[in-house]
Amino acid sequence: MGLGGMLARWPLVRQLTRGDLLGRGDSVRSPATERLRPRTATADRVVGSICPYCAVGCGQRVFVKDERIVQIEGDPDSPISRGRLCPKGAATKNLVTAPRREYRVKYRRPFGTEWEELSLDAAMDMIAERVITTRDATWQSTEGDGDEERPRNRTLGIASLGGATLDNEENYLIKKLMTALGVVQVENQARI
Amino acid sequence: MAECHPVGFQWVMEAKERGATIIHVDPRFTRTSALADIFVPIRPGSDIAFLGGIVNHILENERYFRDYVVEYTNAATIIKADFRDTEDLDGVFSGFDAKKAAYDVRSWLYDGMEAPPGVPHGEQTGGAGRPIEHGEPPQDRSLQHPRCVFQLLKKHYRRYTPELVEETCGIPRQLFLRVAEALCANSGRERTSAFCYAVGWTQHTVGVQYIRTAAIVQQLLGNIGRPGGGILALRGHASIQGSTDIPTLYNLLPGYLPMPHSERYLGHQDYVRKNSAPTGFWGHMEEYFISLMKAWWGEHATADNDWAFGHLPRIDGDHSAYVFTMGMLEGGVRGYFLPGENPAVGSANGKLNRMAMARLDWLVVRDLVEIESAAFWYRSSEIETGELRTDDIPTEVFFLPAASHTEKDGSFTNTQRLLQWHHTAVQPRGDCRSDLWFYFHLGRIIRMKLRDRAPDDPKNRPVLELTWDYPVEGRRAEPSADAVLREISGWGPDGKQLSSFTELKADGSTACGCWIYSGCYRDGVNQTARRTPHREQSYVGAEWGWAWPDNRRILYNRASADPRGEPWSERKRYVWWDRARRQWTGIDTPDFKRTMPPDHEPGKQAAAEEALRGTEPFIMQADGKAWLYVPEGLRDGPFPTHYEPQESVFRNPLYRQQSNPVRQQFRHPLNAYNNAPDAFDDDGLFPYLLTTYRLTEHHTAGGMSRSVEYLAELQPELFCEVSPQLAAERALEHGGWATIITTRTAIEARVLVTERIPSVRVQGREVHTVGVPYHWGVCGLSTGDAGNDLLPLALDPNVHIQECKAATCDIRPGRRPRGAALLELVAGYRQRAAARPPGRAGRSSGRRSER
Amino acid sequence: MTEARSYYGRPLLKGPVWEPDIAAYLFTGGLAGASATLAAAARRRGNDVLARRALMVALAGLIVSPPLLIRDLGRPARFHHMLRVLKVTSPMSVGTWVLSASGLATGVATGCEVLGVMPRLRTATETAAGALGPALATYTAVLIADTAVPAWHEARFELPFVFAASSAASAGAAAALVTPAASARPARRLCAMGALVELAATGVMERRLGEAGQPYSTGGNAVSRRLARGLTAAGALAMTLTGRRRPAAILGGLSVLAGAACLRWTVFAAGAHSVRDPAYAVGPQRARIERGESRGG
Amino acid sequence: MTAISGDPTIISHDIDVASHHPDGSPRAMGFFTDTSICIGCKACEVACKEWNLVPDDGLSFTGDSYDNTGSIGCNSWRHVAFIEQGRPVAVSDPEAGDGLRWLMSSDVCKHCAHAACLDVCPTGALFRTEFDTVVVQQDICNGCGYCVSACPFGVLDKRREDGRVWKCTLCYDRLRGDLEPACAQACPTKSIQFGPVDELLALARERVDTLHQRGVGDARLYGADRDNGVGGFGAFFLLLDQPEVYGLPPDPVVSTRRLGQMWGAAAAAAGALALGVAAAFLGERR
Repeated sequence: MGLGGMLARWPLVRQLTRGDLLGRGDSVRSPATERLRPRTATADRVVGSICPYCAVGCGQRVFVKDERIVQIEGDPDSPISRGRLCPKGAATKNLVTAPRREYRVKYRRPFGTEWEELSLDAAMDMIAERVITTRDATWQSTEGDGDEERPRNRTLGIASLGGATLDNEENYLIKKLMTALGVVQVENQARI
Repeated sequence: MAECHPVGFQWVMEAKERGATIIHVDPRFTRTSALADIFVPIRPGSDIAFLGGIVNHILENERYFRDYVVEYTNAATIIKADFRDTEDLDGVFSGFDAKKAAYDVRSWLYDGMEAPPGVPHGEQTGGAGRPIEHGEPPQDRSLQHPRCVFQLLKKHYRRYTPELVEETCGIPRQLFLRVAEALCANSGRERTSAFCYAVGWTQHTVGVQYIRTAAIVQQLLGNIGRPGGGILALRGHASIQGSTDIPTLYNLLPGYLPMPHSERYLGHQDYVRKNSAPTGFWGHMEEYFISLMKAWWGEHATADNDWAFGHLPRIDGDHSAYVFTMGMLEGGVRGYFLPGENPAVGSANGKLNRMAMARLDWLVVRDLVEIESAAFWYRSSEIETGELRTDDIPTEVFFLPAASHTEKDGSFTNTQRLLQWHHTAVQPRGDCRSDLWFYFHLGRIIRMKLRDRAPDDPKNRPVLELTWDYPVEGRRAEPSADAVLREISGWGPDGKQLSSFTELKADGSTACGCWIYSGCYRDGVNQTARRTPHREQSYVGAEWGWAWPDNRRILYNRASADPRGEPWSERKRYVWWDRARRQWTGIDTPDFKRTMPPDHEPGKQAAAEEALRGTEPFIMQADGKAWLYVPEGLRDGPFPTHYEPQESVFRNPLYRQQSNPVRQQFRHPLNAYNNAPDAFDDDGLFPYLLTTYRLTEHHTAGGMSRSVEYLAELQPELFCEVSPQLAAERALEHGGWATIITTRTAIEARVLVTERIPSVRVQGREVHTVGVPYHWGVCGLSTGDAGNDLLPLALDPNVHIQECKAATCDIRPGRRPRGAALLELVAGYRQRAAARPPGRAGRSSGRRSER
Repeated sequence: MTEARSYYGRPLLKGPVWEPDIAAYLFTGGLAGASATLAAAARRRGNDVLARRALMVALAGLIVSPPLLIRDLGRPARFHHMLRVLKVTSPMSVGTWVLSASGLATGVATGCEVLGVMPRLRTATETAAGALGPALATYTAVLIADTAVPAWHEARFELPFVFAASSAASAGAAAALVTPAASARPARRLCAMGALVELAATGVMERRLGEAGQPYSTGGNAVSRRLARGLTAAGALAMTLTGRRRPAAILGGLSVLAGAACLRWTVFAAGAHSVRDPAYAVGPQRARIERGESRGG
Repeated sequence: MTAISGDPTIISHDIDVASHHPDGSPRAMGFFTDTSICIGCKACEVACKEWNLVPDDGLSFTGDSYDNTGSIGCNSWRHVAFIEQGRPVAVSDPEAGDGLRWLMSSDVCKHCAHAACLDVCPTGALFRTEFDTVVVQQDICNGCGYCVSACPFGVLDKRREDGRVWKCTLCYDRLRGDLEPACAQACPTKSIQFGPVDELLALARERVDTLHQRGVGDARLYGADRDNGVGGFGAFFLLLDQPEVYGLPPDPVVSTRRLGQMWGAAAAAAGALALGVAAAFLGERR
C-alpha cells in the first residue's frame, strides 16, 4: 500500500473524507470491527440439546467449532422455553467447558491418604471385581424354610443412589443391569 | 417457581398479563412472591391445614363443580360402615395398630368390597395404586348418604375453618378467604385454576398427603384433565421424572410396575393379579410385564419359564435410600454407586451420610467435578471435628469423571412427562464417559468374568441371559443410546417399532422396556428428537419431543369434556367426542379409548378399559374415577389430615395425635431429634422453625453450580435469612455470622436480616423462621457449611422422602466453634433435649425403622 | 451532603481511574504551557535571559509530561492511537494535539536556542509554543470538567481560571527560581499575579459550589487544600517582597510550585472523593428535577 | 394453527428482532427493560458473560439483598439490582395491605443518543454503530480511562489486569448477524426486550399506561424521553421507584452538552493568562 493508501486509512483523514467531522462514527472503525460477525455464524455445526439443570426442559443449541463448544444458548424453537434460559441454563457452556471439571480417574485405596492415578480400564476391572465379590459374599437366595421358603435372588450388600440428570437410556441400563445382578437397593434423587 | 424454574415462570407471567391471579404460598417472600398478586406467608409444615381449609370453604359454601364431582370423582361412592375418621378417633383412622405404628386398611375400603388377596405391601405399590376388586361399589349420586365419600369429606374437614387456618398456619383469615374465593371464582365450567408445587410439599412426613389435599381441591373445583388446570409438580432435575418412569427406585420396575415382593407367587400371573386391577388400563399389566421381560431376557424369557419371572430379585421391606444408608452404618451394605448424586450435601443429615460412607468397602462416584461425596475421606466436617480420621477409613474410592450432556446422546424426561433428546455435540475428553458407557461396559466385564468363573451358578443366570448386546460406536466404544431407546419403546414380532402401548401383547411376541414410553420410537423415528418450532404448531406443541403416554400432553383429558362428550365450555375446549366420526378428537391425543362413546356401558365380561363407562375419564383407576377418598394404596389414611412435623414448636391444634402416626423415624445416635416423638418444643431449647430451600443461582448440592464461576459469584456464600424481630431477639447482625444449631450439628452462615421471611402468629404467639439454602459444601469454588446437615431423617411413610422443609433449631450470633468444640456445643444441646420429660403432647406413635 | 436516596449507598459513578501521574501532569502541563508563553513574551520584550530560562522550563515540563500520560494508559504501547483522530468533543484529543504541537514547537525552539542556529525558525516555533501555551495550561481544566465527576463538572466555570492562574504562578515561580534576579522581574510579577488570581478564583469556586464543593475541603483534601493556599500565598508574598534576593526567590519559587502541585492534587482528589458518595451526583440532579429544570426523564 | 388465546401482552409481543431492514439497511436498536416483570434471576448477567467471554467478578458476599454483583462494571455488563421495600406494588388494591415489594431491575449501558463516553474518547475506540449503539473497539482502546469519568451512569470501567475499558456492546457482533443480544434472548420473562428503538418506545408507553390502569401508580419510564440530558437512552427502563433507588442518576446530563461553556471558560482563562503574561512585562524596558 502506498503512502496515499495509508493516509486514506488514517481515521483522521477519513474524518474529513467521510464527512464524519466529529469522529464518532464510520471513520473510526477498525478493520477488526468491519470484520466482526457472531461466532455462532462460523460454527461448524449446531447441535440440538436440552438444558441439564432443572426439569423444565429448556431447549438449547450447542455451537461447535473445531470440535470445541463455542457457545450454548436457548433454542428459540422450543415451545417450552422459546429460547430463554435461566442463569444456570445460561451458564451451561461454562459448566461443560469448566477448567474445574475432572478428566482423569482418581483412586483412593483403603486407608489411603491421597488420591492416586488409575487407568480407566483398570478402574473398570476393579469395580467389576468388587461387584462380583460383594455380591457373592452377601447373596441371599431364599428366605424362610420348608413350605415357608420364598425366593429372594438378591444382594443387600450393594446400593446405588443416582442423580436425576442421567438420561432415560442410562437409567434403563442401570435398572436392567442391577436387577439382573440382584441389586435391589437402587435409588435416585427422586427419593430425596 | 420464579426462584427455581424461572423459564417455566414465563408462562405464569403470560397468564398474569392475561388477567390470571397469581397466588404464592410460602414461608418466605421469594422472587415468585415479588411477582405474585397475593403472597400468603405460611408456617412451614402446616399446608394441609391451609388446603383443608380451602376444601372446607368449597364444601360449606357449595362452591364445588357439582357435575364434575358427581360424574368424575368417587364423591358418591359409599364407604364401609366400620370406617372411622380422624374426627372420631382424635387423629387416627380406623385400623390403627399403635404397636406396629401401621394401619390395617380393610375398614377404609369401598362398601361391599374385600381386601384383595395377598398381603398389601405399601413399598411395592406401583402406579396402579392398589386394586379395587371388580364390581360396582354402591353409590349415592345425590351425595346425601352419610357414608358416601362426599359426606365423609365434609365431616373430615368441617373443623378446618378460617379461624383454624389462622391458628395453625398463621395466615390471617381475611387473606385466607381472599385466596379461597379467588380459587373458587376462577374454577368451574368456564375457568380453571392450576396448582404448582415442588419439594416444599413433598419433603414432609406427610408429603404425599399434601399433594392429596391439593388433588381434593382440584377435583372439587373440576380442575383436572382440563387445560389450565391440574396439579403440576415442578421437579428439580433434568430427568427426575424419567428416573421414576424408568425407575432407579427399589420398589418399581419400568412403567410403574411393582417390584415383586418375596412372598410366594404362583408364577407371574399371580404377581400380576395381586398387583393390578382388572378394570381400567392396569387390566393390561400382564402385557406390559411380559413385554418387559422379553426386552430384558429376550429368548430366555418364555412361557415355559414363566417369562423369566424367577430372574427378578425380590424386595421384602423398605430398601429406600435412607434405609440402606443406615445399612451402611451398620455394616451390611458394603459397596455403593453414586452416579451423579451427592448425598454428603444433598441428603438430609449429611453427617450421617458421610459417616455411613466411611464404613463402606468401596464407593464409586461418577460426576463432572470432585464432589463432597468423593472427598469425604479427607475433606469434611467430620475430619475437621476428629470424628473421622483419614487413616482409619477403609473405604476404597473410585472417582470416575463423567461425560456431560453435550458429550452424549440421550433423552431427558422433563417435569411435564416430555421426553426430549439431546445429541452429542463433542466427544468427551480424557477418561470422561457417559453413564451409558459405564454401565454397559461394567455389565459386559461382569458378564465376561461370570461366564468364565461360574456360568452355571443359578444366581448368575439372570446376568448371563440378559440381553446386553447394544451396538457400540467410535474409538471409545460408546453404546448406542438410540438402540437403547428403541428397546425402551419396544418392537413387535416383525421387529418393527411399536406405535403405542396398546399394541403390547401378553404372548411374548412384543418386547418393550417401558410400556408407558412405548411409541417414543414410533415408525422407526426417534420421536423424542422432534423439534418442530413452536410457531409452526398449536400451543399444545405436540410435535416437539414426545410425551408419555402416547404423546399426550394433558393426562385424563377426557375430563375436559362433559359426560356427554361436549367441551365443558368453548373457552376450555380441549378434547371432545366427534359424533359424526364417532371418535374422540381434540387438540391433544385423547386420553381415552378413541372409539369408546360417552354412552358406553360395560358388559358383564368386560375387562380393562372396556370395563369402565364412557363417562369415566380416569382410566388408570380401577373405578375410572378421580379419588377424593383413597380406599387403598396409602399407608397413612384415605384423607389428608393435619399433623405437626416431626419437629415442631406447637401442639397439633386439631387432634391429640401430634404427628403422622405412621411416619418413619430412625433411632440412631447420629439421628437424634430435637424433641421426643410426638412432643413439641415449648421450652425454648429449639424455639425457631427451620426450613431449607434452593436459590435461582445454584443447583441442588452445588456440583453443577458452585464449580461454575458465573454462578458461584452470584451467590458466593451460604447465608441464612431471619426476620428483623428474630435478629433483634438473638442479636444477629446483618451481614455478620450466625450459628444454627440442631441436635444433629451446628452450621454457620452469613446473616441476611429481611422482612421477606415473615414471623407468623400461631396459637397466640409469634414464631420466627430461619431460612437456609442448602447448596453449599466443602468442595468447589464457593464453599460453606451444608444446610442439610442440620436435618434429621424422618420420612413420609408412603414414599420414604425426608422431612426437610419443616424442622426446629436454635440460632446464635457469631461463627460456629471449630473442631471438637463444635461437637461439645451440639452435645450440650442434645443432653438438654434428652433430659426433657418425654411425650408432652399427644400419644406416642410413629414407625421406628431399626435394621 | 443532604440525605439522598440511593442504592445501598453505593457510588453511582465509576469516577476517575487515573493514577496520581495525572495529577502530576495537570501541574507539569500547566507549568510548561505558561512557561512557553512567558518565554515567547520575554523574547518579544527582548529579555533573552528570561526567555531562554522559561523556554527550558517549558521544555522540561513537556519532556516529563508524555511519560506521565503514557504510563497511566492501560495499554501504554497504544499511546499513538491518540493520534488516530482529532475530536473537538474530546478535550483529551484536543489536548493531545496541543501537547504534541507544543512539544514539537518547544523542542525545536529550544534546540535552535541551545545550538544557536536558525534564529528565525527558533522565533517562529517559540511564538507558536507561546501561543499554544495558554491552551496547554487550561485545556486540562476542561478535560476534567467535561466528565460526570460532580466536583469537577460542577466547577467547570472556575476550573480553567484556577488552572490558568496556578499555571501562571508556577511558571513565574519556576522562571524566577532559575533566572538571575535582574532578569526575573516579570517572572516574579507573573508569579504574584497568578497566585492572587488563583486564590481568588478558588475562593469564588468554593463559594459558588456550596455543598457540592465539599470534596475540595473534606477528608485528606483539607490538608492539601490548606497547604496549597498557604504555600502559594507565602511563596508569592516572599517572591514579591524579597524576590530580588536569590535565596528568597528560590524559597518563594519552590513554595509557589509546591503550592501549585498541592492545588492540582486537591482538585484531582476532590474528583475521586465526590464519586464515592452517591449524594454528590444525585443531590443536584434531584434538586434540578424538583426545580422543574430537568429536560426529561 | 391455534395461537395462544387472549390479548397480546407485553411479554408475548413479538417484536422483529432483526437488526436490519429487509433491504439490508441497519436499524436503530435498543433495549426496553421492563422491571415490573423482572424476576431477578440474573440470567442476563450470565448469558452476557457467556457470550462476551467476560471474566468472573470474584466471590464477594455483599449482604445487599440478593445482589452480589453490586454494580455494572468491566466484568459485569448487566447488573440486577434488588431492593426490598415495605410496601405493596399496587396501591389501588385495598386488600394488599402492608405488603412487601421486592424491586428487581437489570441495569445495562444506556447507549445514550448523546453519549459522553463516545464524545470524550480520544482514540476513536468508542464509536457509534450502524445500529445507533455505542461500542468500544478493543483493538483500539488504549485504556486512557477518560470515558470512565465521563459516563454519568458509571457504566464504563477499566479492567485492571487488561488495561482496557469494557462495557455492554449490545452484542454488536450478534446484531451484525441479526441475532438478539444474549441477555435479551435469555431473559425468561422478557423483562429485557430488544428491538427497534421506536417500536420499543411505543411499547413502553403503552406498558406504563397499562400499569397505571392496574393501579401501579409508581410505574414510570426512565430514559425514554428523547430530549433528556443525554438525548434519550438506546436502552431505557420502566421503573417502579425513583431512579436513584436503583442506583441510577435521576437526571443525567451528558457533560459534553456543556462543552461550549467549558471551552468558552477555558478560552477566557487562556486569554487572561496571555494577558497576565503580557501584563507581567508592563513597564519593562525592551
